[in-house]
Order: sequence, then structure tokens, then C-alpha cells
Amino acid sequence: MIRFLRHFRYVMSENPVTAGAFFLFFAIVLIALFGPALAPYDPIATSAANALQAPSWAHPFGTDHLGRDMLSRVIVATRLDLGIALAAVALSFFVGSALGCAAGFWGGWTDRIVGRVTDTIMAFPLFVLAMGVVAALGNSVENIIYATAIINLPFYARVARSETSIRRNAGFVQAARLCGCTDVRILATHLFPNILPPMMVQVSLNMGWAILNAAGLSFIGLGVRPPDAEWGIMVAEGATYIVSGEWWMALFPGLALMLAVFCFNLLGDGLRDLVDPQRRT
Amino acid sequence: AAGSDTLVVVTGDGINSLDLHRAGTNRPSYQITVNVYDRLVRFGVKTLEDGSLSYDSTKIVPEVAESWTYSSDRKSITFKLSPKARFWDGSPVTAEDVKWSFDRAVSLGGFAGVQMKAGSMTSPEQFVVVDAQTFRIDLPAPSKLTLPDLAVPVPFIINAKVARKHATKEDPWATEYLHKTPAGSGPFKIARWEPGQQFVYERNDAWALGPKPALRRVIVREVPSAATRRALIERGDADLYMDVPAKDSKELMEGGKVKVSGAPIDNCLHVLGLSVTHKPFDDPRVRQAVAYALPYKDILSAAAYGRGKPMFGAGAKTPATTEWPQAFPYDTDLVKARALLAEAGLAGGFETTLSFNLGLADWQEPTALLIQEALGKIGIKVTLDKIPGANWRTAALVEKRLPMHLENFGGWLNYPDYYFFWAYKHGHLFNSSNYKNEEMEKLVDETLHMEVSDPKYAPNIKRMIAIAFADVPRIPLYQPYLDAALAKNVGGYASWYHRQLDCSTITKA
Amino acid sequence: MPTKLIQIGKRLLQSLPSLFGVVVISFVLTRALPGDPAAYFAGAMADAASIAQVRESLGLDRSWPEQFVLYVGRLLQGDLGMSLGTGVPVMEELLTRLPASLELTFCGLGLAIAVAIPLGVLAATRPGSWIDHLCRVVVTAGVSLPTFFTGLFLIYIFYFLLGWAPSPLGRLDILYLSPERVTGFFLIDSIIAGDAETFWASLRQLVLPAITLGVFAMAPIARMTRAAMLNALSSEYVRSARANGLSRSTILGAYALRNAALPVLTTLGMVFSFLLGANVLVEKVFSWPGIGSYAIQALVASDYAAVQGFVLAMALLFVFVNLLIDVVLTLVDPRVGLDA
Amino acid sequence: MSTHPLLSVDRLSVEFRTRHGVVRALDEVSLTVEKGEVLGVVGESGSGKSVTAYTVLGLLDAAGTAAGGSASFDGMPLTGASEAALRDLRGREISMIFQNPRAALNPIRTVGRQIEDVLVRHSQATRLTAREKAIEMLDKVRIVDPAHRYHAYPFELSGGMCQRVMIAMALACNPRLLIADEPTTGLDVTTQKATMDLIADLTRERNMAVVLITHDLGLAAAYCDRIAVMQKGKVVESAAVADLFRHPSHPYTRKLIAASPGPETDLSDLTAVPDELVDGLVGTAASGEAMVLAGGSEAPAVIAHAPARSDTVLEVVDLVKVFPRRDTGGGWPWRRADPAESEFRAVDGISFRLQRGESLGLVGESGCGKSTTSSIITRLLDPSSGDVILDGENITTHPAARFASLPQRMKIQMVFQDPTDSLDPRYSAQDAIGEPLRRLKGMRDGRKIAARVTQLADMVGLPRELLTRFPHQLSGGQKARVGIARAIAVDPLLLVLDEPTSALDVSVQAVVLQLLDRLKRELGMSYIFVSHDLNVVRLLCERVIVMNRGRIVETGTATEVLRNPQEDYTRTLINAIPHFQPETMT
Ligand SMILES: Nc1ncnc2c1ncn2[C@@H]1O[C@H](COP(=O)(O)OP(=O)(O)OP(=O)(O)O)[C@@H](O)[C@H]1O
Ligand SMILES: Nc1ncnc2c1ncn2[C@@H]1O[C@H](COP(=O)(O)OP(=O)(O)OP(=O)(O)O)[C@@H](O)[C@H]1O
Ligand SMILES: [Mg+2]
Ligand SMILES: [Mg+2]
Repeated sequence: MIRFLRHFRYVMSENPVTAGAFFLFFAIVLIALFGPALAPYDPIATSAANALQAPSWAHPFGTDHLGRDMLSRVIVATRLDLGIALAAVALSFFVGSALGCAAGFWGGWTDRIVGRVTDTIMAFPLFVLAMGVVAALGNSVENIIYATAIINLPFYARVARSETSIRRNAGFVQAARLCGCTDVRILATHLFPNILPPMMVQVSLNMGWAILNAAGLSFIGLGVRPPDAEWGIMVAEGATYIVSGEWWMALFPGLALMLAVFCFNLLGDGLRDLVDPQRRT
Repeated sequence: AAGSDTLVVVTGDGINSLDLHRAGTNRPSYQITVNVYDRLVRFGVKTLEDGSLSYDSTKIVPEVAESWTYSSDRKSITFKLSPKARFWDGSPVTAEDVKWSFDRAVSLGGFAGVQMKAGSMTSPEQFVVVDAQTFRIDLPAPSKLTLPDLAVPVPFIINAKVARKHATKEDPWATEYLHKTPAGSGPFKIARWEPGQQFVYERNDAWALGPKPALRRVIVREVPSAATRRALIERGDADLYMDVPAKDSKELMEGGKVKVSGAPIDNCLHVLGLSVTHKPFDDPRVRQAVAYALPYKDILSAAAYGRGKPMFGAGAKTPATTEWPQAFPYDTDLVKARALLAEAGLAGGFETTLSFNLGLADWQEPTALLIQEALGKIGIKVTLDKIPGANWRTAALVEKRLPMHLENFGGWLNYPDYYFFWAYKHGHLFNSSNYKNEEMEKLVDETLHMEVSDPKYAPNIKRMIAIAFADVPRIPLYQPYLDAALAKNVGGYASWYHRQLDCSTITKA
Repeated sequence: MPTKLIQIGKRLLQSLPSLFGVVVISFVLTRALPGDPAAYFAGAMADAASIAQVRESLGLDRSWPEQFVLYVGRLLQGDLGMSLGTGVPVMEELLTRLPASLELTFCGLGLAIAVAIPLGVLAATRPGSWIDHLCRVVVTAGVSLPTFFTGLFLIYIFYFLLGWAPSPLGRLDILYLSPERVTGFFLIDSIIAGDAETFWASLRQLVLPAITLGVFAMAPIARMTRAAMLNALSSEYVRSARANGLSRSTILGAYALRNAALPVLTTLGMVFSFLLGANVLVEKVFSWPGIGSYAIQALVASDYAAVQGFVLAMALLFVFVNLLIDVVLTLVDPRVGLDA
Repeated sequence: MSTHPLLSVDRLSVEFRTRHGVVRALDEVSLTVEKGEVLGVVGESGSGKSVTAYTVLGLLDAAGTAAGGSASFDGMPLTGASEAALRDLRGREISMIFQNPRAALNPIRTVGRQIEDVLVRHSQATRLTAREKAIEMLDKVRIVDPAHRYHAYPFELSGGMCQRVMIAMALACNPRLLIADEPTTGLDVTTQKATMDLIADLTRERNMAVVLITHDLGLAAAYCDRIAVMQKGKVVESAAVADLFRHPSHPYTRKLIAASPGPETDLSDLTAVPDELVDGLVGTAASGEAMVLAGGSEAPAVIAHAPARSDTVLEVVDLVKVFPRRDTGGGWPWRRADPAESEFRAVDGISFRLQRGESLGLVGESGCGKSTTSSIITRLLDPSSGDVILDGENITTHPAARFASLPQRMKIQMVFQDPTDSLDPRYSAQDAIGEPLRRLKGMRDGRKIAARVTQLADMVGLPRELLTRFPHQLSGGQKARVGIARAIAVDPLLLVLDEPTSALDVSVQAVVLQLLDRLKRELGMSYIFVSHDLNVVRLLCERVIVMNRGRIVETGTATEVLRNPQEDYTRTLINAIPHFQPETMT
């Protein structure tokens, strides 16, 4: 553990941008955990008298068209957005990498079938596929997660497949066979941990992408249900108010969204360095 | 933007056909019929108190028909066609054309058939060519609705000679041809149509059934984003923008860069529907409780931005006039609401789902949110459900399976009984609450075709309204406005019950 | 060369299963959409009978397998069906809209390439320096912005506040007539027509949406360029080129960049299809009459034929672009064969 | 004639900035190279040979800086010279060739163009005449059909040909000094010799000075005039070849010489002090003192399995492995290609027997099917036909995919060629050694496993404190030991060793060989030892099989085959191994 912390400090000190991203990440996680306690107002309490107030001391991010406090909504939305991104990425990560590993390891028909399935998904215009899935299944948080997971799946499958097939004849795999490991065990205990570093980069990129995707769905009107606060919806709602001068409604959730995605995207390299044993000493 | 005889219009939804009778033609496409074709008669135009123009539901004026006469039993109407009415190819509009067009309207089915039926016109036998210039409609029973129903966009007159040329065995009504190529006599022609982008009207200089339109070209451009539409009109890149969201129209009005012209839409209400077949809304007390709990004022200010006529807070429990729509005797009163709920045995509240149409989210979403919050105060826990436009019609109107929902029906024909016919009669499309009341059924059937002058008319209408007050399957929120934003130099805009643009009266300085 | 053609043919054959998969999935997906197109298109006042009538006329009263066989049959004859939403055959619609989307995507991609590749090279030649970090932050910020948000803000600032940009009304301002259609690309068509004014007008319309897309596409390209360049620069052949005293420009260009081009090209393929997807939102914001905005409308209206046609067109495009990239790869890299 | 030497390196120190602070890679290195002289630089891995070469050419990483001293070429200072000046020098005056020739060539530029680039850069030719000159150079390095090969890409050439192209490139501008950094490692033994001969011929012809960097003493002895020995960033000794071998003055040199096996060497002649043992044994042996490792110094431990010479452990009958050839035919399913053309017989009818306790060497040049054979024997690969009978049971009846979970798995284990590659980077040494115990022996008790792992570590001489380390934290020799400990953990009957030492330094190789020998005697295992180096094989094996193109060409006792090869193929194989015989040196 101490070694890990030291390693962590090293990775951070080596790259200031990564350090910043990690700092931001922890801040986001904290906000997600304690959001409701931090929010100064009830995020869904409307107040017609307070509608569309510009940012002020009382409402630093202003209020929306129903008089809800934007700061509170932006804070509270963190949990939902992070949740969607994490769940979607976790789902596609596990399913995708399991498929990809199997395809890369056994090759042959497994590979061909997995390859065709991922090709088929990839050949879809991904965002439209997500729209279709949500439209077909109904717009609930779970369905947004499924849709996002489905369109992310091929990326994991591909990375996992290529990383596995590079290693499937590696000495340590042969050695594991000699040690009496079955194929499945080799996949689970030897190959999978070793393909984690390149997958980690994918994970962090996809986290950001998942949030953007959910936001895009909201923009089309297929997002999370109101009155739940979600950055994408808030931007989409706020978007219609930009022209009339109520810029804060779109700007602040947009900034929060951007900051989170930005942070996830930057996290990738750092994460890889953290989990890569070659870099550890 | 452009020269003084060219008008640039921006709109959110594009047209998908130039033929209203065709199955699948969307609502924005009705404006093609309005501008490109003529009808036998049309509604007149009146000036409202604020100076803006509106159609006049009480005045029916000649268009292709120069004059008309009722038979003594009032079961047939005979129209004398104007010799000035000429199709674009120069041929005169004959009774033959009118009959072919009306036959088509009742034969193709779908929306056109339904609308014709409202005027008691259901089969081709009813349409009789007396001579080239004389046309007669026979009715099964006298109806006050027939003549107004001839003024709506549906019974438009097609150049039958041209259309027949393009009819085939499979397609006897030339739907394929007319879908893309109008053949009419109206004040405008379609110069080009790029689906999903724009279409352009061009003036028919030979039109002689009214004052010659001031505009030579009207370019209607599709702009999906409301914010962009607003920006365009504010920046002066567009001349006219119809169906402005309430907030924008309020602000545009205050901004002063453009004119906003609007009027409450006749016979139209934004309502909260409570399905009487879903527990606990089968209990009228629960419905009344909801009606007492709604935050009417907040909805009016935060969802309608003041662009709505209040429909709450009437003093008496029974209507004093036959005016429709009129204020209901409910107001925000949580004490009464709780009492009523307790009376219904639901003091602890209950859970339900409030559905709304994604396509109308601009007013429905804030309204839904306000309702959700307000009902929470009397213990009703509401989950919101956005339903995509394509699904809305099925869920709300066809299957009528939404326990609580936002709805906005407006009757084209401005009679209260016409509204009740569609929205309160059991099994009818807009009766999304599945409301059923024997007395109401009888009253509507009796009154629907009755002349307004009939002595029984007023009492019947009042009774209907009184039932609606008491039973509240539909809780009116407000009567919406139809607002249009106009560049300062644009005049002559009139708002219409069909909510489409009529270009013929518009002028540009 | 004929062997190459055969290989290309084989590649195309290989993509048939996934195309078929796309056809099946898009069919099932559209049927799974909740809306009832018959009810939707029967119109405002339709009753049950007229809905049934519409359903029959649309062929929706048949069973799914039956509908599917009919659909595939028509597909094989090149008939994509009729869009209910716009009332125009899907094929015709796609043919007019695809060039609009492609023109936009190419411009966005071109812009992204023009910025991202030099940035990536710059970062790779100075790894760990502040320039490197700055590049990383800038391109990542770009990809972190939701496209619709970027688009709206650009419109707000450059059109609404400053008035520098033309009105965001699609491909051409109302004042201009679209040039005579040759390729469907306004920029090219206007040049062919020799109409400089229209060319400038359509270029002006393109600027904001292309920037919106380009900003979004920069990150993966710059990232890959940097990684590939770093890889190439630390490779043995660059070291031996240096040991042989080759000049810096030769090493950077002919040795490192050419080799780095391979992974970058592959990434470009991905980015391209990705952008076609992102187009959906940008087109909506800029009223761009492309296939993306078409898809949104069709999906919301449960317009089966249009959704299916759109998806199929995109899938074909995807296959084609990847094939093209593979072919280019074989031209750049002699080691790559076309066999997948 | 100038007074100064062609290249002189004077007390050069180089430092690298790393995450652990500054590392001194070169510590006051001094070298000189005279005109026309061939200087060999030898030393173990990491001793600073390459860094010296890079510093001279100014090719150091950004992380490295010359911390002191100087280098000059023909009187012209190299350290501190401007990049532009160095660029002019490189390739024209001094050029360099590298270890991995294929990687050192731009993969997507034709080799001809790459030679041209150098010629044009140094104004030896214009683009018009360059082509002719490039072809001429290709011809000079004895590439057949140079005009045609001019258009070839590196991947279309064999490793040896790539190295020739590299040489052509390096010599294109007639430099006065050639630095060759392990130019033949990674090449086949036979190709290695041809390449070295070519370099020797060409440089002699042009009277070029050469710095030959290698870790192979034999190679240095065969081709150099003078040798500098490096250790840990220092030049410890520098002398003419004959002097060095006859009277090595530095203990490290002695150690190196002792560790290099020759045709006459005996296993006990190989003496070595592995560094980690010096540390591990708390300096019991002075670092300079050679120490004989091997339990042999004491009485041999009780032999577990008494070798009953008569019974057969393994019988291989007519083993064939056919691989589909990838690059033939259009691949059209209906165009059945000629099987001879579409198939590749990697192993083509191999049969042999192995007695209990015996060890068998499998020798042959790269690609002759050694690894394929051993993979089939260890049941990692299914043969196309033929049987492997282990301990009386035909184990080919079980498909390879399922063999892992059978009890027979324990009887046959393997040590791999590349110790780095064969250890899971995410498993500590302990986990790696413990894995077969867990999986094959079914041991669950963590303490028991730990006890056995410690025992095994002791057995292979792996310091216990290294057990918690991960592969990248271990040296090559230590990794090899982990691999061996893992292989013997389940007491196999037969151990297959696939070139277990080819990735190791000579000194480490000696230690490992001795360790293997001791284990064999202690545990009574049988070995199949795969190698391309007959000298090494001879040390450990009684019997040898020489393979060529998937077939056995010669078999016999090891000494017999080495002394008196019957086949030409065997003879070339033996001749190609560079070795020195101090006795025969003049
Ligand atoms: N870029 C670098 N950063 C840090 N240390 C380095 C770097 N390059 C070399 N070194 C260190 O310099 C020392 C000498 O390395 P060098 O490559 O010269 O060894 P070598 O004698 O050529 O070994 P080999 O036989 O394995 O090629 C090593 O200990 C190595 O760790
Ligand atoms: N999976 C495979 N598919 C096709 N050909 C293969 C495969 N594995 C090995 N070969 C071929 O079989 C031949 C023998 O390979 P093998 O690895 O046994 O050689 P080797 O004698 O061990 O060589 P080295 O000394 O280089 O390790 C080689 O030509 C190789 O290219
Ligand atoms: Mg080296
Ligand atoms: Mg081998």
C-alpha cells in the first residue's frame, strides 16, 4: 500500500497535468458522494417568483426557468452523471473485455463471431444506435446506461482482442499451461490483468464519452426524466435560453460537464501509469 | 431580410406533403392547402382590441362560392360558383372539380374523412353537380357545423381535370401526383420544395377571388432549434416566425425589436387529464382535490409566461354564460384539496405517473414539474414520464392508458358542443380521460348540430359546462395563445384557428 | 494489380455479414420503437378505422418476418422505401442529404487534421515539456465539450452577439440559390459553376459547424499522432537514421512522420465514422440539411423506412471508408496486406 | 601521419537522470582506436558499451549528459560539438550499425532509397546518380541481384540481408570509423559468421577502423586486434587479443573468459560469480575471487529418483507438425492449392527415445523446428501425426487443450527461452513458483506453499528476499532461476529446456548451466535441452540430435558429434560458432 502511494506520488509529480486531473477527479467523486449535503438549496424545489435570476450571491449560478437553484442542481447532478458513466463503462468494460479476450485467445469461430458482432455495432452510427435503443426501451436511467454500454462495447472488445492475441502465445501463458491452468483460468488470472493498462486508457476516455453521450441523448429529449438534475438536460434546457440572454442556465452545467469529461479524458494516461507494473519500482 | 415583396418565414417543423388528404400528411403541411388551394367559403377576419388580426369564427364569407342558399328543410345547401375562380392552368373552377375534390376527401379515409364527417359529410352521394356553376350538398339532417366545416382547410378544391390525368387504377385519387404537385386555384403556387429544408410560395397573379396578395414570394425555412429561430427574427434575418414559445414571445414583446401578434386560440385548452378508469381518479373527489391543488398562477407565469388566459378561480360552481372556454371554479386551495382527499379515504396520498409529450416539452415539462411539486404537498407522489411524439398519440389518445397527462385539444369549429363532442364523449379521440357520463352523451348528441339560435342550445351548453366543472376529468390550466413574431415592417398577419400561416393578407413595407 | 482488386473484392465480401447484421438490427430496432407509425400518420383526428386503414396501406399489419422478407426483397432491388416524415423516397432523400453531411464532415475533419497533426508532432518532439502539456490540455478540452453546446455558444457569440457569422440556416443563405448539382458538394459545385459568390457564401455557412465538429475530432487525432510520433522517434530506425547523419527534416518527415501516418490513418477512419455520428447533433443545431437531422426526425416519428435507410447508408459508408483506408494503408505501408 | 589516434575517448563519464536520481552509466571511460584497427568492446549487459558508442556519436537520450571527460575524432572534439557539426560527421566519417537490423531500417522505405538518403545527405551523390551508387553498394555487401533488391522493403528481406543493407548504408560514404554494436546478435549462427566475415573483409579493404561491441568473447577473439573489457561503466582492462586471453590481468576478465564455453570446456571449468549471489552471501567470497558454484563441491544430495538406466521415459514416434502456409495462393476456397505449396512441415517425422535420467540435446539453426518439437512433447501443441509416449503412456491421445488439467501434466515441465517473456509481469516470483503447486498439486494451504516455494528458491539459489519481487525487478539470471524453480516445483520426470540460456550473459549462463546440472543429478530428472550452440549442449547432454528443416540429420553422443561430425550441415553449424582457444592463440 505504501509502495502504491509512493508510486502514485511519483506518477503525479512526473506529470502536472495528470496530477491536476486526479485532483479534479477526487473533487468530483467527493461532490458525487456528498452532493445533496453540499447543495445550498433543494435542487428540485421550484419557485416561480425566483425564476431566471442571474447569478448572484444568493444563487451563485443563477436560477432556472422554474426558479430552481442552478448551483444546487449542478452539484446534485454529479452523482447521477458519474453513476451513469461508471455503470455504463463498467458494463461495457466487463462484457466487452470478456468477449474480446475470448476472441483473442481462442481465435477461430469465437473470434469470427465476436468480430462480426463488434463490426456490426461499429458499422452503426453509434449515437443513432444509442438513440434507437433508448427510444425503443424507454428513457429511464437504466436504459441510458444500456444504450451507452452497447455502443462502447466494440471498443473494449477490440482492444481486449488485440491485446490478448498479442499475448496468447507469450511465454507466461505457455508456462501457465504447464502449471496446469485451464484456458479460462489463464484468461482470468494471467491475460486479463495484463491487458488492463491499455484498457485503462480506454476506460477513462469512455467515461467522458459516456457522459457526453447521455448529455447528447438529453439534448434530443431522450435523456434522464425530469425533475432529476442531470448536466446534459440542464445544458439542453439552458440552450434554448442562451439567445434570450440567460446564459448561466447552459453555461454552468456545461462547464461542469466539460470539466468532468475533461478530467476523465486526462485521467487515462495517469491510470495506465498507475496500473502498469513496468512503471512501478 | 429580402426585398419588400419577399417574406422569409422560419418554422420549426417542416411539411411532408403538399396534399392534405394523403395519409401521413403532418400538421404543418396544412398551410399548403390554406395558401395554394381555394375552398367554397372561408372565415372572415376581425380586428382584436389590441389591434392584431384574427379570423372570425362567426363570419363566413364567399371564396369560390359566390353565394349559397339553404333548402327550406335546411337539409341541403346549394352553392353558386364564382366565374372569377380559375385554376392555375386557366380553366374555370367547376362544380365537377368541387365534387371530385369532396369525393376524394370523404373517400381517402384518414383525417380528411373524419373532419368531413364533423360537418355531416360522409359519402360522395351527398355531393351533387347541378350544373357547371352550381353545386349542392345534401345532408342527412340539418347541422350548424356543415358550413363552417367547409371553411376549414380539408375541403379544398383540386383541378380535377389535371388530377385525373395522373390517376391510375391503384391510385384513383392521384395521391402520388398531388403529393408533390399541387393543382389548385389559390393565391399562391409552390415554386420549390426541398423537404426538410425549405419551400417557397410564389404569387398566383391571376387570382381574383380577393385582394391581390402583397407578397410575391414567401420562403419558408425549417429551423429545428427554437433558439435559432428567435435569433434569426431578432437579428432581422427572418421576417416572420410563427408558433413562438410563450417565453420567447413575452421577451420579444418586451425587447421591442420585433412585433408580436397573438390571440388566445379559440376553443383550445391546455388541460391536465385524469383518467377516470385509473384508480383513484375514478373518484370525482380525488379529481377535484387535484384541481384544488394545482398551482395555476405558477403555471401561468412559469410555463405560459403570461401568454395564456386564466381558466381558474370562477366564483360560482355553475356557469353563468355559454362562453367556452371559461374559468372553472377551482383555485389553488390546499386545505380543500386535502379535505377532499381525506373524504375519498386517501388522506395518506398515493402514487401516480404524470405523462407528457416530448414534442411539446416547452410548456408541458415546466408545467409537469410544477404539478409534480404541488401534488407532493397533498401527499400525491408523482413520477414524470416523457413520451416521444410518435408514441404520444398511441398512448394518450388511442389507447388512453395514461392515468395523468397533459393534453391540449383545440376544436377547429368554434362551438362548445364541438369541443365536448371530441373531448368528453366516450370513445372519442381526445377524450383521453376515458370519461363517460350518460347525461353528457345525450346532451352532446342533441346539441351538436343544433343551431345556436335554438332556445335549447344555451341551457344545454351550460349544463355540459356544469358537468365538466363538477366531474373534472380534464382540469383546464389555461387557454393558450398563438403568437407570431413579425419584423417591424410586416403587417396584415392574422391568427387562425388552424394555427397555420395565411400569406394572402400579409404585407411588407 | 488484379490481385489487389481481388483482395478488395474479398474485403467487401467479408463485410457482408456485418451489413446483414445491420439490416437485421435496424429492422428489429425500428419495430421495437414504441410509437405506432400508423396512429402517428393517420393524423390529428383519426379514429380507429382510419388508423387501421393507414396501417394496412403501410404494410404494417403483416407479421414481422413477412415484413422483413418484403423489406429485404425491396432492398435488393435498391428500393429503400418511402419516408413518411418527409414524404419522399428514402433513397432520393439520402442522395440529396448525404453530400451535405459529407461536406460538413470532411471540412470538420480537414480542419481537425490541419490543427491536430502539427500539434501532435510538436508535442512528440518535446515530450514532457510545457508545450506537450498544453497541447494535451487544449485538445482534450476540445473533445470534452458536448458538440451541441459548442455549436450553440459559437452561434450565440459569432452570429448573435458579434454578427460575424452568417445566419445558421443550413448550407446557403436564403439569398443564394444552390449551385447546379454535380457532386452535391456546394463548394465543389459552385467552383464547377464558376460562381465565386456562392462558393464564399457556402464556405461561410460551413465555418461554424465545421469548427464545432473539428474541435471535437482534434483530440483523438492529436493523441494518436503524438503517440505514433513518439514511438517512431524512439525507434531504432530513427536512431540509425540519426547515426547516418540524415538531416532533421528528413528524419522527421520521411522517417518518423511517414511511419506514424499508419496508426494515424487508422484512427482517421474511426474518427470519420465517429464524426458522422456526432453530426446528428451539430446538424440539429445548425439546421444543416444532412442525414443526421433526418435521422433524428425519423427516429422520433418512428419513420421505419427512413431510419432503416439512414442506418444502412451509414453502415455502407463505414464499410467504404474503412476499405478506403485499408487501401491507402497498403499504398503507404508495403507490409500491410488487405486480408483482415 | 598524424600523431593522434583516430578515435580517442578520454575519461568520459555519462550520467542519466532517472526517477531514482542520477545514474552514472559511464565512469571515466578511456579508449583509443587507431587507424585501421579493430577494437573489441566486451562486457556484460548494462556495462555501458552502447552508451559509450552513443556518446561518441552524440546520440544520447535527452535524459543522458556527458558529465566529464572528452572524446575526439581525428583530433576534432566530439563532446561539446554542435549538433550540425556532428550530423555532418555521422555517416560520413563515423558510422554505426546496430543489433537488430530489421528494426534499424525504416520499414516503409525501400532499402535502396534508404541508402540513397545517406549518399545524398553527405553529397556523395545527387538524386540522379545515387541509385547507381546504392546498387553498387548493395552489390558490395554481396546481396544477390542488387538491382532488384534495391526496390525491396526491409520486411521482404531476411535478417541477414537486412544487416547487409545496414552495412551498405554504413559504408556508403566511406567513413573512417565503423562502430558495430552487437551487429550479429539475434542472427542465426550461420548468418552471424557470414555477416562478420563480410564486415571484416570490407573494413580491411578500406582500411577502416572498427569498434566491435559484443558480449561474446569468442566473436571478439576471432575478429579484433585489441579488446577493451567493460564492467559497470568502467573499462577494466584493455589489451591486444592474444595478451588478454593468455594473461588476463583483471579478475572480471578472467571470470568472463572462464565462463565462455569452448569445444573442450568441461562444465566444472565454467566458473563464475553471479553478482546477486555475492550480495546474497554477504560477501563470503571476495568479489574478485572466482567461486565454483554447484552443490558438486559437497557430497551430492541423496538422489530422489534412482536412475534406472534401462527404462524409457519418453518415446517420440514419427512426429509431424504441419502448419498452413499463410502467404500462398489467392486463398479462394475453390482453388485448392498444391499441398506442398500450401503447407509447411515444421516437424517432419522425428523419432527418438529418452532414458530415465538421461539428457538429450536438440540442436539446429533457427527455424529448424526445435521449439515446435518441444512444444509438442510438452503437450502445448497438438502434432499433426505421430505419438509421444511418456512413462509408458501415449499422451498424444489427450488434446493439448485439455492436457493442462490432467495428472500427467506434472510429469513433464519446461523452462523457456526468454525468462522475461515466460513470467507473468503481474505475478511475483513467489506466486509464479507457487502456481504449479496450487494448480497441479492442488495445494491450498498458503503456509505450506510458502514453505515449498522457499525450499525451491534455495534449491535454485534464488535469494529468499527476492521472492516478493516482480519480474521487472529481477535480473535475467534471477528470472531464469524463477523459471527453473517453477518447472521443478512438481518434481517432473522430464524437463524440456528451450534455449534456457540464450537470452543470458555468458557469466550468468555458466551459473545456470551448473545449476541445471546439479538439479539433474540431485533430482534424477531427464532433460531435453534445446539449443543452437553445440558447445553449450555438450556440457549438459550425453546425447545430441541435430535437426535441419524439421528432420533429424545426425544423432550421437555429444562429444562424438562435436568432434567428428558426419554431416556437412553439422559441420557448418559447429564452424559457425565463434570461440577462442587460448591454447592455440599466437
Ligand atoms: N536512457 C537511459 N536512461 C537511463 N539509464 C540508461 C539509459 N540508457 C542506458 N542507461 C543505463 O546505462 C547503463 C549502460 O547501458 P548500455 O546500453 O550501454 O549497456 P550495454 O553494455 O550496451 O548492454 P547490452 O549488452 O545489454 O546492450 C545501463 O546500466 C543502463 O541502465
Ligand atoms: N504457429 C505456426 N504457424 C506457422 N508456422 C509456424 C508456427 N510455429 C512455428 N512455425 C514455423 O515452423 C518452423 C519451426 O519453428 P520453431 O519455432 O520450432 O523453430 P526453432 O528451431 O525453435 O527456431 P529458433 O531457434 O529460432 O527458436 C519455423 O519456420 C516457423 O516459422
Ligand atoms: Mg547495448
Ligand atoms: Mg525456438
